[in-house]
Formats: sequence, structure tokens, C-alpha cells
Amino acid sequence: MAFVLLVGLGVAAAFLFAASGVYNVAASRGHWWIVDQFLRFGMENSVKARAPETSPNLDDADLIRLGAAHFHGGCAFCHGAPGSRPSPVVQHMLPSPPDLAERVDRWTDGELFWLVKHGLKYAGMPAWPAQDRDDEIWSVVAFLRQLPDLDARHYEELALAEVQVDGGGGRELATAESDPDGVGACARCHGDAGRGPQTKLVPRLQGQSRDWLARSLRDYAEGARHSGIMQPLAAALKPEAIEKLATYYAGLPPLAPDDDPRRGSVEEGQKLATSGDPGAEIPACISCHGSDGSPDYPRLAGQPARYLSAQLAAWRNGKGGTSPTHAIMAPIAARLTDQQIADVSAFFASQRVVGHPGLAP
Amino acid sequence: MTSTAERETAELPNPLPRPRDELRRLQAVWAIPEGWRILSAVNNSVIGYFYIGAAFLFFVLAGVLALLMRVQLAVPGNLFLDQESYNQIFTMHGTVMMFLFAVPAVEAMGVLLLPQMLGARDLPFPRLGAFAFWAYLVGGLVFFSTLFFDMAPSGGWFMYPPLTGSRFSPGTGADFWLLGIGFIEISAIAGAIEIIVGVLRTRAPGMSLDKMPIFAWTMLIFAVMIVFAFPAVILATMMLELERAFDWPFFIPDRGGDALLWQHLFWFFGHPEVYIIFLPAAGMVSMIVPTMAATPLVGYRLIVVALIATGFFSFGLWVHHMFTTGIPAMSLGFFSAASMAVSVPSGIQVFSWIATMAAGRLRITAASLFVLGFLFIFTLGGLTGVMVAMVPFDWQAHDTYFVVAHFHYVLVGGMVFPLFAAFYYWAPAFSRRALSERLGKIAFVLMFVGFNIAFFPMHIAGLIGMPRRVYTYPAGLGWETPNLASTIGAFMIAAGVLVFLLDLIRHLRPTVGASAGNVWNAGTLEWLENDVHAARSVPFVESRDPLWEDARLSADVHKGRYYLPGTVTGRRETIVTSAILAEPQYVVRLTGPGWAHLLAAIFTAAFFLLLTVKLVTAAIICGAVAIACVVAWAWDTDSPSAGDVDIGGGIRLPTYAVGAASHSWWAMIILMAVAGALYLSYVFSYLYLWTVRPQDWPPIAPLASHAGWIASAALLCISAAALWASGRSIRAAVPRLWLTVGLTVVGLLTLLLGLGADVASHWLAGLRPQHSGYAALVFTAGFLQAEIVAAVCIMGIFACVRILVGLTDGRRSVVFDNMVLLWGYGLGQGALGLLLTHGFPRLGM
Amino acid sequence: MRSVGTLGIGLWLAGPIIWATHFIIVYASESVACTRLDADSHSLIAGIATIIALASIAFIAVRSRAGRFRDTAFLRTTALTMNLLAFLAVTWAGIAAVLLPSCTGVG
Amino acid sequence: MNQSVLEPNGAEAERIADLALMLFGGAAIIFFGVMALAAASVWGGVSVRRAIASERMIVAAGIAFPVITLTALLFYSLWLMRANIQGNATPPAGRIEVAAEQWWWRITYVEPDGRRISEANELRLPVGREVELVLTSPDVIHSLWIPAIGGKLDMIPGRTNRMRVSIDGPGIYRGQCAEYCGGPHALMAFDVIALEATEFDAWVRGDVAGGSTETVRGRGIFEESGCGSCHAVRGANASGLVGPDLSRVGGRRTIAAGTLPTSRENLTRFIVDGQSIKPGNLMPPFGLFAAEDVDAISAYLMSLQ
Repeated sequence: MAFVLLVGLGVAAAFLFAASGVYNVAASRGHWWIVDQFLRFGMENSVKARAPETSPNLDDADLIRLGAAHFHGGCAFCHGAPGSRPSPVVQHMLPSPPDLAERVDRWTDGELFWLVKHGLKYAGMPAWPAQDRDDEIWSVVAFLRQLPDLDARHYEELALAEVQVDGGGGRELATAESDPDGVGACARCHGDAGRGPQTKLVPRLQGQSRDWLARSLRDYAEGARHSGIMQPLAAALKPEAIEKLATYYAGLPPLAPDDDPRRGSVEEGQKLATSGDPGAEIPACISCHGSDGSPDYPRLAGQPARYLSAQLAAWRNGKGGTSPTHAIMAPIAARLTDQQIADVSAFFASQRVVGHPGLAP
Repeated sequence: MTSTAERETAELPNPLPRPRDELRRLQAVWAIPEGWRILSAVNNSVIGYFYIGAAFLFFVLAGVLALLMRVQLAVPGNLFLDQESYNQIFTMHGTVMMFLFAVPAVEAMGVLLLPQMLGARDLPFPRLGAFAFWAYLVGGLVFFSTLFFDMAPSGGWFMYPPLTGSRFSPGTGADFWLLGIGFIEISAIAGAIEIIVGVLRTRAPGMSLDKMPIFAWTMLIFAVMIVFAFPAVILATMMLELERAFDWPFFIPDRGGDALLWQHLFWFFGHPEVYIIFLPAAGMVSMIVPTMAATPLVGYRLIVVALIATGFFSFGLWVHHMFTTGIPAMSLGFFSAASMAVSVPSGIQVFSWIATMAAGRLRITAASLFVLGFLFIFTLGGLTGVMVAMVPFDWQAHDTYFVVAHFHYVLVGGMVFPLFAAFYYWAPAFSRRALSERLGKIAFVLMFVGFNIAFFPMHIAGLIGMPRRVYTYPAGLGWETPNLASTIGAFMIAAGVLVFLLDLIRHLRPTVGASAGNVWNAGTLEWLENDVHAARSVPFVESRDPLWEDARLSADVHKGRYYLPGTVTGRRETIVTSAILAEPQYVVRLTGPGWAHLLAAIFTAAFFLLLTVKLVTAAIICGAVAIACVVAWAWDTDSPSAGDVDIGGGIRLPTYAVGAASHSWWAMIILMAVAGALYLSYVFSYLYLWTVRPQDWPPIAPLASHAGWIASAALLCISAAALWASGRSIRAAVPRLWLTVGLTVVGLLTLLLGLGADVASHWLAGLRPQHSGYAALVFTAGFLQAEIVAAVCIMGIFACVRILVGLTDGRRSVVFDNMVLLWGYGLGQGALGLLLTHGFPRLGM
Repeated sequence: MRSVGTLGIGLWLAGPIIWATHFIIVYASESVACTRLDADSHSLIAGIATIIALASIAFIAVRSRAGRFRDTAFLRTTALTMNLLAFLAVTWAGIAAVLLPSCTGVG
Repeated sequence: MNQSVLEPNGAEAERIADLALMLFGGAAIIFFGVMALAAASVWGGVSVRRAIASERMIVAAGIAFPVITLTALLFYSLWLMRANIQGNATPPAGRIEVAAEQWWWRITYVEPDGRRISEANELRLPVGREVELVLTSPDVIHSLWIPAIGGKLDMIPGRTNRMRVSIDGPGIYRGQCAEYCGGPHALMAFDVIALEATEFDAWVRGDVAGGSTETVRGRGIFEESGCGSCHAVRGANASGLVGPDLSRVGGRRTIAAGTLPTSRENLTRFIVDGQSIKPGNLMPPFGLFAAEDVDAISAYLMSLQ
């Protein structure tokens, strides 16, 4: 009885405190020191309690590059990056986003992962838009691990690759005809004419069908296909821009295979890709993804093995998406074993594209 | 001829007047904890009430699921339930009805009725009984609630692999079934041990087996059948869970397993299960009919024979469920023959009841109506049972609604109707008011008519082609009318149950004293005036219907003129009698209320359920806490002898017993029978796979070296020697307890090492459980042995600690003796395992 | 009623126990014979097992009228009836063994 | 079309139907006898009740009577099983392999010369010719049941069961999977079409009708969209073994294993959204295609007879 009374009193007191308006919520005022310490203490312990204990190999160049490219477009505005300070606007947030180069060493890999994935309440840190794409989140963590040691030049190399970012003249800057940071540039990850992607974790778009490229971008934009990296970028594109991009990449000649898959057997992959595995209810991949398949489907020849594996795994493991292509592929991917994914990825990575108009005879 | 006055003074064991505070002290000792502390109670009257309430709750829940199914099937192509929901619901309906309602309900009736009926104060292991109940309740509720989270199993209550293997049933639904049900089976076994020892060892003096009420006979056979039937399904669930969790391919044909192995194990349990449910219900009928007809049961001896014969024959029927699997004709013939044989005992019972009704004059009460309804429905179900035992007929009827109709006639007719009869019949003994005859009759009419409208048309639906377990059906095959009728009937049954619930709310006033009393003028001891301590004194029994034979018995018992009218040791106690003749042997002190068993139940449930959702660390912690709770509860169960005590009539009984006289020794023997049955099921599985998968047998698989089994056998021999020596040293004229402890530790270590050597030898030979069904079974031997060794080690440490603190010695040795029994068993099982996994493959067959 | 001891209980249940043993032998021997030996050997095993089982039940039934259970009507009549039921059950299983060929599917 | 045990049209089904009727008759007599006895025991006169109330009555009615009837029944049912077994002594005149998969039927007609003709979800049988059905399953346990022709037999992974069927006259019957096999177990039926033997032979050996000019477009879309990676169509670029053979799908009475009547509309519905018609089946929903493309595929499939 006494206990109930005590709890009741506590609740009443808290209610009165809030109702009186005594507490100042102004961001301009900051927290009392003790409140700040208490919130920080609570936040750190909450993260520690929930973070996963294991992580993939984070010294992976492909992973770091992908993370860097995303960081540049997605994170630097608030957190700053080597060579550029965060926006003065975000510096007046409460709490203000920290400079990550100083802070990342305080956290374990798993804790960083958790923070990137789930964000922080009341701190302006958003959650990852695609909660079923852990593979992407790890790339950001991999990059963050490199961040403390990066200077501006190395950062640009990693994040912008070889994409020339020329601000142009004053007119271009004044009329916003150029984007000085090249934030939205597809080529930073996917490459362009004659130059493949910087990381084996993204697809080679060169020479894919226009239909498929445009559909993929629309699916990302609508959230029907899940990716924390692609969704925000695609959502910012106008329909005409999507058409133009699709036309551009569809017209580029496909690249020659240059992947050297470390896992998986090309021979086994070939068997699976050409004949399927009827006992495991797996159809032959090339019926749809071969050179004479419907333009609604992607051509897989020459794609990096790691990208293919990651996509198949995402389809298999995640709730995935809601797009019609997802509806077709997800149930098939769900029947593949890890080994089969590795094999079939290795096979396609080793294949040369045939029959594309953009290819020289 | 003696006069009444002489009899008052001379013949009865205890003279009047009784000492003034005797009754008060007795009541204080047996007092039920008040308020919310009632959760710590262990009195059979309290636990029995809870138990029946919980079982009835699951009956209602599973009944609601049945109604959902009937709504879905009311019309063809219905969209009320989707396919996955329907599949989960029919799986849960069957599972809950069989495992969470039927078996617990009859076990509950046993817990509630047996001590009073047998003239005992309580069951012999009150905390074990309470543990079994709480484990069942917690586990059952969590299991049922999986339905609300879309995590319920959907593989059917029979869970046939490969459908329930990880390939075709990913997700945790099947794991919930396997771990949850496996756990509830363990609870049922704990209850069965309690019931066997209770029936055999705590009967009132003079109540020899031939004077025992039929209900007690049925509960005895029920419990013995559980001991032999449940281990088969426990092994099966264990193997399927090992397959799902660790990829041991017992049931995967491509990898040397066999899909039918599951069916053999499951139905070796599943068919006796039907009789496990039916026999106690028939026992209730055998109690109700004589009372309502006011005449002793006609054919008592024939009924006992029928019960025993059913207990045996029902184990020869399991392939009866596998007539369409394509096994050889002659096997089908054997099982068909056994199916015929089992119908004879049921016939004997039916005609005995009819003869009894004819011998007296049946009063038409609500209880009698439910009994008559039972006779009608059960007879019809029995006749369709003979039909499906005819192999060619079964080829058509199997897995159709004909079978659904058949077993609902047998189970609802054979178990639910008697249970309702029992509710109306026994309510006055446990409630301040009887239930309403008027509402009871209304409930009966609704349930009886509703039942036949619901289930008779299913015979027809099955014969015109409707298979079982379909969530929808097309129009135009003639199935519409019977299905609609079934749905209407199902709701009539539900209405009947609602009327019954209304009756409960209006009239049931649970009590352990001051009950409505012997309103039916029945003849058996549960109708004596009862209180928290059961009857005031324990009568001497000279006939099957003692209250009819001796009109003064009730009053004399209540005055305390029979045995043990108070408490002689200041603790809860009951008289332990010999198994056959019920001669008083000693007075056992029983445990009272406590929390350890309740916590043990909760944490055991948590262990299994957390394991299901793969929270292994949390599960292990809960498992350790559960073991700690069991140890805590066991710590004060082995009270030292309080010397000989006087129970009246010049009988002085000891208060401590060791060896075969000890009731605890009996419990241990039964537990060993359970373990033995589990191991025999394993041996069957091993040999079965040998017959059906000759292509996977060694020498194809790597065979362990000779060194392995020789080392293991040598270690077992050392352990056996230590066992013998430690037993001798504790009873030596000059006991050296340190020596006993040392020998025990050495013995346990060598037992453990023996197991390790065996498993290691297979492992070093390159065999892995994932290789094949054969390999998985080889390692299963080690797995089963590890369970026994773990139990022996825990008991051994427990015994050693007690020896060291002076609580256990050569005279006060029950704890040590029990450990020795299981240790001996473990040695035997280990040796058999060596013969099987090392010797058998070398026979070159 | 009088106490009969463990052996007495065993004898009392002899009929059903013999039935169970016979059942295991004929069923298991068919499984083994059909996969590891040959069909003819099973017919022989089943036939011999049935004859032995029936003879033992009959022998025990006759003995129980005069032996251990002589003084106790309950044990005597119940043992006799159980023997009768077991005899019938073994006979029925025997009929199946005689009428049906071993190791043959029925499809 | 029927799926009834009580309207047999095959030797085994007829024997079982006779047995069933006999059992029903006998059971009815016994049931009413027992109920009459029970009624007499409750409401009968004193002399009647006295006659009933004895152990002798229990022995007579509860032991002697059942033993006699059950012995007779056992002989009868064993004799029926013998009849079945002896019928199997002669080699069958034809062989059809039936593999049950979640949740459809893969049917292969094996010609005497060893040629194998793949079909699905519709079993055609020759009248008057004894055929052996070879029953297997690659995934979970199923059970083949055609009530009008005979009893059911399970299809168990890792095992092969054989069932002889002989059918008396032409007609159309329905069969269904009788063992719960998960998911849409309820939607796993098939039609059995009994044809005169000559008609049957002509059908088995007959050619697959090629597509007409109207259906060329449909065939093109069918092939480039990857349909052939799961489905086989003889003569087309489609040889998949994952799903049902579609070589003569237009000639079948139903699609999706007895779930829908065969029609262009239903084929379209199934291609676009088969998961809501038969949840859990392996075919992904092809919502990707334009409506006219799917319609063209359906038209092509309808032309395959």
C-alpha cells in the first residue's frame, strides 16, 4: 500500500513539473551539466546493451569505399568530413552532431553499427532507411574506422573516386548549374563510360537495359526496393532525370569482366545458372538473366561477384521490398544455399556480355 | 454379537474422547496458506482444483479454435480464415486438446480424488505434484499464446517430418511444439510417478487391490501407460529438435534417415494415448454408475481384467495409424489383429455398466445423463473403430472426415462426457453447493444433440471423399450439407459448455471443508467428511463400498476413532501401506507449502521456451536456477526418523524406511522405468534404421576403434566397483563417511569419463552426427547417456554434501540409495549403449 | 486376498506379457527377415512363435487354477480371464501370419 | 465427377464398398442392440433387468459375441487383402509414375518401349487395363487417393510405393492428396479421366498441338520471360523441371492441381497473382508484365492441347 502511494506521488510530481512549464526546452540554452551527464550515461549504456558482438571483416577496401561514398553524401553535412566543417546550422542543434573523427574510437564496431542502423532519439540522428540491409550499414562502419586517420586528400580519393569535381566558373556556381560536391553523382560509385565501379559491392550499370535501369530507380524512389544508400538518392530524382540516367547508362558499352571472385566455383555456378536445380526447386538463372532474356530483367554477365552475392543474400534474408521484381526473385533466392550463391555469383562474374548494341563487333 | 457400546470401546483403533487440541493441531499442520500465498500450497485438494481449472481453461480455448475451424468450413471456398491461420489453428486444436486438456484433466481428477478415495491425507510427493501442475500451466499458456504472435506450429498435432523439418518448416513454430510439448510430457510423467506411488503405497489399511475403487485402478494403469508410452514421443521430439537445431538427419531420407521412424515413435505413444485418456474416464463412469444405481458394480473383476488388457493391447496398435504407408501386408495383419483384440475389453466394460444399471435402479440425474450419453456416443465410436481397424476399409477412410468423426466419438464420447458426468457427480464433495441439476440437464441436451449433429455428418463427409486438414473445399462434391450441419452442431456444443460455465459461476463454491456432502449416498471414501487434512482419521477398509457396508463409518472416522486421528510427529503425515494388501508399514512425513517447487517450474518452463527462441545464454541461466530450486526443495524432504509412533489400535509404525519399503525407492524405480523406456525406444530406432537403411550401415560409415569401447567399458567397470564399495562403506559397522564420499566422487568421475571415452572414440574415428541417420543415432546414445550421467552427478553431489554435513548416513540413506539406483541404471544403460554402437555394427549383418 | 510377491504379479500378468512378447517377435522378425534374411524364414519364425505362445498361455492358465492363486478368487479369476483374452489375441495374430504372405506389399 | 467411396468404379473400390456396406449394416444392428439393452437396464421391468444384471451376460455379450464377430471380420478383411496381393502376381499392363510435390502432381506415362511422356495434375487411365502407379515424393509426405478407384497410398520421400489400379468404365473422377502436406494441402487435387484403351493410347502418343499464328507473340513472351526455366513445353524453348509440365495444359480440365477450371482468364489470374489463389505455391507472382503480355501468354497456353 505504501509502495502504491509512493509511486502515485512520484507520478503526480512529475506531472506538475511538466505542467508548470518550469523546464526550458530551448536548444539555445543547452542542458544542465547534470542532465547532460545523465542523458549521455543513459545513451551510452543503452547502445552498449543492444549492440551486436560480432562484426564482419571491416578492413575490406570495397566496403570502405562504399561507406566513404555514402558518408560523403549522407553524413558529412552534419558531421563534417576531413577538410570540411559541418554546416553552422547543425552546430546549433542540441545536441550538436559530433565530429566523428574524434569520437569513433570510443565505440566498438557493433556499437557504431547499432548507432548507424537505429539512430538516436531526440538527437536528430536518423535511423537507416532500409532496416533489412545490414550489409550496407557495415560499409559505413568500415569507413568510420578509417576516418580518424584520413586527411582531406585521401578522403576525397575515397569518397569521390576519380570523378572530377569541377565547380566551374562563377556563373555555374551562381546559377546552380553545377553541384560543387558532386553529391548525387552516380559515377562516384558506379563509374561511367569505360570506367567500372570503384567497389565490387555495387552493380555495373553500363549496358543494362533501359527498362530495367529506370524501373530500379523508380523502385528505390518509392521504397519498393530497399537500400539505405540508393533510396535517398533515387527519391531526389525527378522522373525525367530517371529516364535520362537510364538512357545514359543503357547506351554505354558493357565492361569486360575483371572480377576475381575469391569464393565459389565457376563450374558449379554454371551448372546452376544454365540448368537450375529442380530437386531444390531452383530454376535456371539464364532463362531470365541471359543475353536473350526480357528487358525487364537485368543482365548478370560481368557483374562483380560480391555484388551479386550481397543482393541474393539480401533477397534471401530480408523482408526485402515490395516491387514486382522483388516478388519474383525473393522466393527463388530463398531456396539458394550459401554455397550456391557463391558459385552462381562467381559464374556470372566471369562471363562476358554478348549481343549488346554498344559492343564493338 | 457385540452391542454398540462394546464396539465403541473395543473394536475401533482409537478411543473417545479425543484429546482437546488434537484436531486443532492437525488443522494447523495441514492449513492451506492464505491469500496470494495459496500459490505456494501443495495440498492435493488445492492443486487438484487449480489443475482441473487449468485443464478446463485449455478445453475452452481449444474449443474456441474448433469453432473458428467450423466457421471456416461452414461453406465451400470460405475466406474467413487464411490457409496459414487455419493450419496453425487445427494444429493447435489437436495439440492443446490432447496434451494440454485431455491428459492433464484426467491427471487432475486423479490428484484431486485419489487421496480422499484411498483414505490418504495427501499424495506421497506433494511438491512434485505441485511442480508438475505449475510447469504444465506456465508452459501451456506460453505455448498457446504463440498463436497470437503468428509463431504457432502448423505441422499438425502429429508433426510428421519431413514437413516439420527445418527445410519445410523454417521459423520457430515447430520448435515451440517440440520443446513445449516435450516439456509438458515431462510434467505428465512427474504426475504419473506421483499417482503410481500414491495408488500403490498410500491406500487406507485393509484396502487390498481387490477392494480398490475402479477409478484408482484406472489411474494406476493410466500412470503406468504414461511411463511406457510418453518416452517414445519424448525421444522423437528430442531427435526432431536435434535435427532442426543441429542438423542431425534422423528423418531426412536423402541423408540416411527415414521419415517413417517418426511415425513409429509418435504412434507408439499416440495410440496408447487414446486409452490413457479413456481409461480414467471409464473409471469415473465405474464410480458414478453404481452410486446412481445404488448397487455395487457388477463385474468388478472383469473390469479390472479389461483395464489391464487394454493397457497391454493398446501398445500393439500403433501401426493402425500407418495402414496406408505401404508397409508389408503381414504387419498390417498383426496390427489389425491387435486392434480387434483391444475392442473386447471395451465391450466388457460397456456391458458391465449396463449390468450394473440393471442390477439397481438408475436415478436420472445430470451425471447419469452424461453417462448414458457417453454410452451412446462411445459405443458408436467403438463400432467405427472396428471398421477402421479393417485394413481395406481403412485404406479408404484413413485421413478423411470419417476418421475425424470416429475419434471425436471415441474421445469426446469416451472422455469429455464422462468428465462432465464427473463434474456433476463429484462437485458436492468439493463445493459448498452441488451444481444445478436443471442447468446440468440443459447442458447435457445441448451437448449431446449438438455433438451428434456436429460429428455424425462427418462420417458421411469422409465417405464422399472429404480429406482431413483441408482449410477449404470446392462446391459441387456434395460436401456442403454435412459441413454446414457440423458447424451448427459445433455451436450447439459450445452453447452447452456455456450453460455449464454459467452453472459453475452460479453454484460452484470451492471448499476443502464443509462441502455439500454425500448427496448421492455414494459408497466410497472420498465422500467422507473432509477438511484440509482430508478425512479426520484413516479408516480400516473391509469392502469395496465401505460407506455402504458400515453406516457408522463416516461418523466414526470424523470423530477420529480410526487410525492417525491427529498428527503424531507434528508434521504433515500419511500412512504408507504395502502395495498389494495395504498393510500399514510406516508413517511418512510429507512436505508442506513452499516456493522452491513453484520457482523450479517457472524456470524450467523458461529454460525450454528460451531455448526455443534461441536465447541460449538466458536459457542456461534459467536452467541452472531451476536446478538450484529443485535442490533447495529437495534439501528438507528427507527428514530423519522420529522413532516409532502410535497410530491407534496398538499399531506402532516407524517414521523412516529405506530400501524397497520406502515410497521414495518406488518413485526412483518408476523413474528408471521411464528412462529405460526412453532408451528402449532409442534401441528400437537404431535397429529400425538398420532394417530400413541397409545401404547406410557400416562399414560404409567410419567405425570407432576397439580402444574406444575397451576404455569406456573399463571405466564403467571401475565405476561399478566404486558404486559397490561406496554402498558397502556407508553401511559398514564403523562407517567412514569420507571414504563413501571419495568412492562416490571417483565412481561418478569414471562414469563421466566412460561416456566421454565412448563419444570421443566415435568422433576420433571421423564420425559426425551430421553425416547420416546412422551417425546421428550413434551420437544419440551418448546424448541419452549424458542426460543420465548429468542427473546422477547432480544427485551424487547432493548426496555427498549431505553426507559431509551429517544429514545422510547409513541409516538415513534415502538420498544416497536413490542416487545409487540411478547410478546402477546409468552403468547398465552405458554398457548397453556400448554393445549397440560398437558391437552391433561389427556383427557383419 | 494374500500377498503373492513380485513373481506372483508376473505370473498373474503372464497372459498379456506373453502376448506382448509374441507380438514383438512376429513383428520384428518380419522386419528383419524381409530386409536381411528371406520371406520363408519369417513364416517359420512366426509359426513357431505362435505355437509356443499359445502353449505357454494354456499351460499357465491350467497351472494358475491350482497353483499360487488357489486361495484368492480375485487373482485366480482375473488371471484366468486375462489368459483367455491373451490367447485370443495371439490366435488372431497367428491367423494373420497364416493367411498373409510375408514381405509383400498390398498396393 | 465424384470423389466418393460409395460410388466405386474399380475392382478394389468395389470390394471395399461392399465391405463398408456390410460393416455399416452390422454396426447398426449391434448399436441398436446395445442401446436396447441399455434402455432395458434403465427402464425395463424387474425380470428383464434381473436377466441383464449378471456377470454371465457380460461374458456372453462382452466376450463371446465380439470374439465370434471379430474373428469372422478378421478373416474377411485378411481375405480381401489376399485378393489384392494375389491380383498383383501378374505383371501390370501399363506403368505410370506419379510424384507428389508441394502442391501438385508430376505424372509420367511410361510406354512399353521405355519412352516417357511428362504430364501434370491430370491422370488419364485406360479402361479395363491394369496399370501400376509408381508413387514417390521428393519433398514431404503426400498420399494419393482416388476414392472411386481404390484406397489411398502414401507417397513418402525416400520410398517408392506401388499401387495397382484397374477401372471399369470411362468417366471422370476426382482425386486428392490425403496426407497433410503443409500450406495449401487443401488445394492439391487432380482429375482422373478414364478413357477407352485405344483412345488412351492415342492420347499418350499424340503430338502436342503447336501454337497458331495468334499465339506466336505469347510464345515469344513466354520464352523470353523465363517461364521455361520452371515449366516444360514439348517443342518450345522450355524444359524446366521445377513446375508442372505445360505441354498440354490447355487440354486439362483444371489448373493449379484442381484449384481453378482451365480458362484464359484463370491462367492470367494465376500468372499475375497465383499466391492469393494458392498461397505458398512455388510460382512467383508476375505482376511485372503488362496486362496484354500476360494475356498473350495465357492465349498461348490455352492453345497447347
